[in-house]
Amino acid sequence: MSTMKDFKAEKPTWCPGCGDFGVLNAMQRAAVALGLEPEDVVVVSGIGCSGKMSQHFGGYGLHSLHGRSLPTAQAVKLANRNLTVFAAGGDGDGYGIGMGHFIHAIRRNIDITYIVMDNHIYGLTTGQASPTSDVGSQTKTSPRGTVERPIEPLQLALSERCGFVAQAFSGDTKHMAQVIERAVRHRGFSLVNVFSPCVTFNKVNSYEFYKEKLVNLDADPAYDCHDRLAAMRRVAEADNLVVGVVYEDTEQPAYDDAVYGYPEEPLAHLEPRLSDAMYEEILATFR
Amino acid sequence: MSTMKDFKAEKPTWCPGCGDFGVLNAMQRAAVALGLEPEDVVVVSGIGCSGKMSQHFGGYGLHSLHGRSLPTAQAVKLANRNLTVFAAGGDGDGYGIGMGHFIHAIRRNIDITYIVMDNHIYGLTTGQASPTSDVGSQTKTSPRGTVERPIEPLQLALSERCGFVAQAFSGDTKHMAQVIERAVRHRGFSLVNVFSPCVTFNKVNSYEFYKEKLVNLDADPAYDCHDRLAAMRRVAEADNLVVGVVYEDTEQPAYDDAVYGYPEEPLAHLEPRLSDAMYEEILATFR
Amino acid sequence: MHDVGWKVGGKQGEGIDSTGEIYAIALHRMGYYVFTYRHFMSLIKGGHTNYKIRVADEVVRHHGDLVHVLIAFDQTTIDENWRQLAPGAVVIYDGATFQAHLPDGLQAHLCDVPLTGIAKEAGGAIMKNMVSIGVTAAVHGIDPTAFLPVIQDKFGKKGEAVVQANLEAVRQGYAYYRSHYDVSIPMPPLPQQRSSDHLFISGNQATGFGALDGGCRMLAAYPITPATEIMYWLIEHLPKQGGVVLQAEDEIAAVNMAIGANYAGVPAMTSTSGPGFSLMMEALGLAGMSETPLVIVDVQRSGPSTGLPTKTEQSDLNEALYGTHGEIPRVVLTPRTVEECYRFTADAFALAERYQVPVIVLSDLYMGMSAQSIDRLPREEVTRDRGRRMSDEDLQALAPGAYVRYDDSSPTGISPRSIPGQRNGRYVALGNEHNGIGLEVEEQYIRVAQANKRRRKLAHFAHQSGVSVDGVKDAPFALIGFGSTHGVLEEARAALARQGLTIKHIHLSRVAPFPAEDMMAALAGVERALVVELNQTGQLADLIRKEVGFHDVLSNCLKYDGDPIELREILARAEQVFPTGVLQ
Amino acid sequence: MHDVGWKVGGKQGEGIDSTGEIYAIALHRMGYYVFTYRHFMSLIKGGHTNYKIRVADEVVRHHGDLVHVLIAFDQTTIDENWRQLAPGAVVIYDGATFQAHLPDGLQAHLCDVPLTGIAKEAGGAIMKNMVSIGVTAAVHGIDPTAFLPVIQDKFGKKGEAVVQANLEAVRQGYAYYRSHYDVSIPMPPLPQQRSSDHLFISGNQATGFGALDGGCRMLAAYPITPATEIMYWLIEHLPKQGGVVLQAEDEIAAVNMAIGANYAGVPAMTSTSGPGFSLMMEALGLAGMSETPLVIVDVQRSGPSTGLPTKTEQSDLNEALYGTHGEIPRVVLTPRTVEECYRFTADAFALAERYQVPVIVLSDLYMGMSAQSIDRLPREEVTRDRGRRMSDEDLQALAPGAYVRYDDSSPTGISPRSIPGQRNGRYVALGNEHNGIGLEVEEQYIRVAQANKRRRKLAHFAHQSGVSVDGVKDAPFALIGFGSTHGVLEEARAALARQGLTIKHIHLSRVAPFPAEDMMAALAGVERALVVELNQTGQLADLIRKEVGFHDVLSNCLKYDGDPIELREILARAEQVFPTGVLQ
Ligand SMILES: Cc1ncc(C[n+]2csc(CCOP(=O)(O)OP(=O)(O)O)c2C)c(N)n1
Ligand SMILES: Cc1ncc(C[n+]2csc(CCOP(=O)(O)OP(=O)(O)O)c2C)c(N)n1
Ligand code: SF4
Ligand code: SF4
Ligand SMILES: [Mg+2]
Ligand SMILES: [Mg+2]
Repeated sequence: MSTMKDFKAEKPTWCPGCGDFGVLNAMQRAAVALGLEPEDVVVVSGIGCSGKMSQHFGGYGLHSLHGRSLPTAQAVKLANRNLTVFAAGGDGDGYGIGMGHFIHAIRRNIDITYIVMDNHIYGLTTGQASPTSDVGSQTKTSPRGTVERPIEPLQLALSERCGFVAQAFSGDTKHMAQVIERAVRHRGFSLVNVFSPCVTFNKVNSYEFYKEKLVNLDADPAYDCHDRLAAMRRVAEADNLVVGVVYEDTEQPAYDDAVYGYPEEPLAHLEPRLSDAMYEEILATFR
Repeated sequence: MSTMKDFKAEKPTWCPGCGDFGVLNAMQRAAVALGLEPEDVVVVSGIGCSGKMSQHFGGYGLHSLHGRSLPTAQAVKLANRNLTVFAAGGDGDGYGIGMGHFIHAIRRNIDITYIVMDNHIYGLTTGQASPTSDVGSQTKTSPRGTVERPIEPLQLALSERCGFVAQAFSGDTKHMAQVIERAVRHRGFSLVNVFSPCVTFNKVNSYEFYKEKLVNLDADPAYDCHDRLAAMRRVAEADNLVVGVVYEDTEQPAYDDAVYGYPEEPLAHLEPRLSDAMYEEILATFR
Repeated sequence: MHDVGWKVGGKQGEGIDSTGEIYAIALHRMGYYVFTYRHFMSLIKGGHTNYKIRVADEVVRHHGDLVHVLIAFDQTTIDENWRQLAPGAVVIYDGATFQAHLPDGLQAHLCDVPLTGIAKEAGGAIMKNMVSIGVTAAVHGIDPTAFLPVIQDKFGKKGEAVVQANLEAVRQGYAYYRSHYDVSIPMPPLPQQRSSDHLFISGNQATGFGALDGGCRMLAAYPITPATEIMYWLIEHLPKQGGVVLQAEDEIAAVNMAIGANYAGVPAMTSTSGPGFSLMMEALGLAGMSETPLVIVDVQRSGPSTGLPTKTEQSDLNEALYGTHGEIPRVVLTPRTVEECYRFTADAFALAERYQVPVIVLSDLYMGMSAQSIDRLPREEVTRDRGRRMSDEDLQALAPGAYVRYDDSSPTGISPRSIPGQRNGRYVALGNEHNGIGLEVEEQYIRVAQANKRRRKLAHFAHQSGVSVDGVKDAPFALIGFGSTHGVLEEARAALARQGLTIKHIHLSRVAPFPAEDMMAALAGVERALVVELNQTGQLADLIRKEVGFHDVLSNCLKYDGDPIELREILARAEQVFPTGVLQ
Repeated sequence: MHDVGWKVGGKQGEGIDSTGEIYAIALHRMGYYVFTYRHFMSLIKGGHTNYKIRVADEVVRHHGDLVHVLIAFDQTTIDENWRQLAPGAVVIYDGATFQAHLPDGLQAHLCDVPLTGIAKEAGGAIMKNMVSIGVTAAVHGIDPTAFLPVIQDKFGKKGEAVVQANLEAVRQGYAYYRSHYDVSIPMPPLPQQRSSDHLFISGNQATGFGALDGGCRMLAAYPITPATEIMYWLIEHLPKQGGVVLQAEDEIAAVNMAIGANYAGVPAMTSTSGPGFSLMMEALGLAGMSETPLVIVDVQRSGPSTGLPTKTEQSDLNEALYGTHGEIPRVVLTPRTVEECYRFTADAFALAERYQVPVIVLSDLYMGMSAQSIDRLPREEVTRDRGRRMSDEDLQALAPGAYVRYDDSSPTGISPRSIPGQRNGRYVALGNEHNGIGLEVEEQYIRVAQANKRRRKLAHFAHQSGVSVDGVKDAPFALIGFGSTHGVLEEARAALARQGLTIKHIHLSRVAPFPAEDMMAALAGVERALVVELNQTGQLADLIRKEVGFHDVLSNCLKYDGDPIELREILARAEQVFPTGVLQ
């Protein structure tokens, strides 16, 4: 059985107090709770402070390009279905430059877990407006306040019938770990949007801000996380300030279960050799 | 006053019966109804059969890249607010490769009208699966049926609080013209998704298919197109098979109304010269 | 060699392609060598399209300049193609559809045949194509029953009645021509020896087949002409091998998917054409930096930008060589033939894994879409290598955490990979500069060590590709090309040699790593060389200048109108460049 | 020239930059010429960072190899920087924080100053930076009150108390050093003549300013180090001119936005660095094909891939020259100085509009982020041109619909543009091959005519950029470089000349269209040339080989560890390459 220690790598380089520490911790806890071996976990990250997750989590890592964690992660999973695959990145990475891949990853429904460290800011590039910045946010690229409406990650995911939609908060890593655990257990694409404060460049969306405002749906016995339209309404009414599993639908087949010819055994374990017989069979089609 | 003739260009090269003829016709009708001059209209298109719209509509045209009509069109509008700017393209163009720009164009809310000729197929490349293809669609790239869930353009737009969301059908160009007219009048980003049958490569989503199934919300006096959450529910319940104005919100400021320093006069009309006084003023900041 | 050119032309959507294909396959099965070329437009219906077949008694690598029989479904077909008519050519048209006219003084036989009328009688107007094949058979004196097997293949699943009706259409076309016209154009003699394989295959098919045989088990791609056929081929064949084809949302996703799969231990590639290739430039750098194997097939089309999507060109050479910011090691293969499309694509996977670099296979529309007869595929020549890998035992033998993925002390620069899932093999693959285990670092000495490691990998690159020299080894004159022009350049060399020129043909089947020594040797003693390439700026000539010089020796022969180059175009340019005294 | 090097180093987040900046601005305002260089890491807190200032009595174009005063906030600063210490240098550290040690035998003075202690007394620990400036002032004998104006500027809005406290911190630092140490390092003499302007400006600021002055009214960009500063600068200044800065969702959107705005008649650009530049390759082709003006500024950083995001390099040259599939005309400017950052960026808009082509300005992190003192900006040299346009009258004079946007009969290849909104000026701008009015066509002769038209446009390109030659015109030895290395290469040339070598310095401020004739002339008679560039493969040397040959003459001097090149590195390599007999 693996322990927290097994999922630790070098000391993280984030600023002291950064919300991403909490995310790392929750991922590690979830991995332990799931009984995973470090070598069976791949974290594919984009570029950003959050993108360093692939270096800080003690599994295999693929630190891809800005905005490209999702296509890369989907392929890793398809290549080896035995692996537990996380895609991880920031709000800019995932909902800015990576938006197209986000929607398409939901549609495709490959069994990976996507963790977005949503700090409403571009951290690594030292504080520009992000697609989740609230209207009026003052940042280095919006000294007079942003005018674009923020991205609504949960609503978008729900619209596309994402089979697992959840939100968590770096101020409560225990709860986040539970959410991530459920996300990993879900077969198909799962989204966990995390409010992960950037203590250096975003003084508004702080720990205090969230502590005051967040409502935990998991703690609400009246909340039914299987009603998609109700979920959309609830998220809208709460102005997106909820945590917990917002929606889960276990009926939709994951891509790997649905796609023709996909083998039981991990692709990565098959010797990619064409038999002579098969070669001849194909050759015959050219005669 | 311009007439239909003024908005005609060379003879379109679409296949006889292609739904895009209807879209062209409706756009031309709307332009006439709006009293536009051809030279004040710019159609920015992507690549696809639908992308030829910029060549077939008799205004200024910008036939951009596959998936890039939206960023290009937004800049055209910002460059000259006197112009009426259409972005136009296909489902692959707009919701496949162009998906990221789509969501961000909604957020940014620049005053353009986006017309998607949604034929559930890649037409110009002769019949591959498109992001709006229904699950199980058999195409050249999905001989055994697609497994991805289709894109939900209206739901996505509603999720992002798009200020004008509508759908139309090439089988009813008169209605489509009305919808487009309203879309153009709306200040801010407007989406008109059009069911525009590809008679050559999609035998399923045909004129007949839609004629049978579509419900016209504009004709439903009980339908309130100002209630966003209700709109989401209605679209979901009708399995997206509605036409008409699904949602309109006139309260949100368009980008050009909100962004700091943006001049009344079209940018394109200002002589881009820096006065000596201003030059000196700036120079002083470097001393 | 004996050869004959045949062409059918009409409007897009009229079944031109299938007519040509049926005829080509029939001839191929008779034992001929055929080379086909499809001319089509970037719109779905209407617009001129044609299908050219060159038939010969030995392998041909070019569609040929001349047309001996032209089936014209409209006047446009004549207008667009009369320049290629051989003296005495037969032009078939249907006088009930349009009144054909040829330019004054052109020596050709215009034969009016009621193609549609005959077709209707045989069972339906759409069979006019089959009628025209029958007419062709009559012109050439081919027994119409020779078409039965192909017709069976093509229409068999529609039922015996359809098969018979089509065969009847062929027969009637044959009979009509026989009874009304007596011009006949003899076919080449049937080839003496015929290879046991004798395959009819296009570059795109061969590329797909090569990928499959080379170990590719994932293709992630986005549709684009003229590369989509590779996708189709693999969609049909990969799942049977447990492999998967992913239609990505765009080319950026596609290439990153290919990287992800390779990282996870599955040979994977992406196939595309120019516009998609340009979108892959950032990811190309990631593969290079993270030392992840990657195969990209670029089936070039006419650029720039959207360009001429259904036309051919060799103008992505520069981007293949120099695309992406910063510097990475890369391999760029430029197959000369469909056989090399097969072998190089197969090899690409071995090379990508052996050197842990991106490998680009540069094909083009002309080679990709031209189906042709060949003798056999060189399966035994395929390089098979999964590269240096840590076995589970290797890893277990190390102290926990002691595995150094990017070990820069490796003399070859190549350090063995581990694959996710392997115990004690953890590391991070990344696009940032990094230390041995894949952590971001900025120390100058590590950066330099890692950059040198990456560069070192190709210092001793070895692969059966590079420079080929045909003709007189120490000739003072040379033709030079790369990729798909090999066939036509061989014909040009032969023609020039026949005219008395002492000439050789230098051809590149690989441009990176550049085979500089071999090129130097090939160019030694050459007084004048004509670099033939299908682009506007002479990218290959520039590459040679950069690598080995010879500025004063090289002249350009450029073609960039979208069509494949013709033999006579090369010869006309050769006449300007090589000493005219020699040529008469 | 007299100069002195100063450096402050510590952890990221400790205020190193602002310390350096305050000191630099103070010296600049005193009348000195300063050149600054920021060393920082791609993480937000922790990690070593430092700020180097070279102070001189005349314009300097390089941060200099040597450090005479080092303020070390930690031992890492000493470890990372001792190699640069000049003999007799003063190293200031705070013994209360760490016990500093220097390598054995190093000739330098370690001075323990209770920086934090003094700061606390003056009002707060964060003022240790100001204390260290005071100490520096003492080492150099600068009156501490000289810092008042800068302190006022920096802290004025926080109130007079804060200003006074900071000034006090400076004074106390000064006093402490004076009373405890007596090593002093003289400042260079104050420059005699001082320009009336005497500006302190970085390449990125100059680029922003140039854009504004050159007519740019829209910037669409996506944040990326080290280009984001251009965005910041224009966010501050564009709105005042009615212009707008769009933060795009990605670089693909950004560049397409710039194309859209230019099409609609507004000079627009995008600014980025390597990874973003790679994403723009497809759109680059669209601008080229549709003949839409476009300006792209690429502030190069260390690649490939994500590379070293906060380090410098000149390795995007190849992509700037050859990126995008197919072939387009393009202009690539490589400013040598901040003045040229300003002028070339301004000119880029004129050139883009005049030739209707994309113009790429290749800057780099070193030039972009190094603020420095210069005499003035060459405003009067800026090219101002809106290009050939159809006036409303021109268009009215034509028959309806008779305007031919892409008139291929134009002898210069340049055909006047219309702008949306103009009556009778309709056309379609597009990436497909097209006819005169912008409709897709595939006719070969139109394709060729249009391709030739596009190519012709740069045949008579004229711009004040290209090849500069300094030193002995007919020298047998040469240093060659491009872009930001001009300053250090001038110093190298001077040093080599002092050593007795007859040498010149050839420098490229434009690489496309390549100034081949001038380069030929500059290289004529050169026996050996050292091509100095900040990349691994020698991209500039390759370009020269390709364009003009001289394979045997050119040697490489390459640096690719992320740091700017030092004078001594060039000299060491020069010693290997140039006849050693001459050098002693
Ligand atoms: C193609 C590309 N464009 C831009 C960048 C520069 N860049 C690095 S991280 C980043 C944004 C980071 O913001 P976010 O994704 O929210 O992550 P955070 O740092 O806030 O965790 C940007 C723009 C890049 N590396 N690559
Ligand atoms: C970057 C890039 N990738 C691929 C293509 C090839 N391509 C042209 S149109 C098209 C899809 C067309 O589908 P859609 O957008 O639905 O338009 P339709 O033809 O159906 O109207 C594709 C994939 C391209 N031109 N550019
Ligand atoms: S800058 Fe913000 S997001 Fe980045 S490490 Fe620091 S606190 Fe975290
Ligand atoms: S292929 Fe389909 S979408 Fe394209 S023109 Fe024909 S009918 Fe229309
Ligand atoms: Mg963020
Ligand atoms: Mg479509």
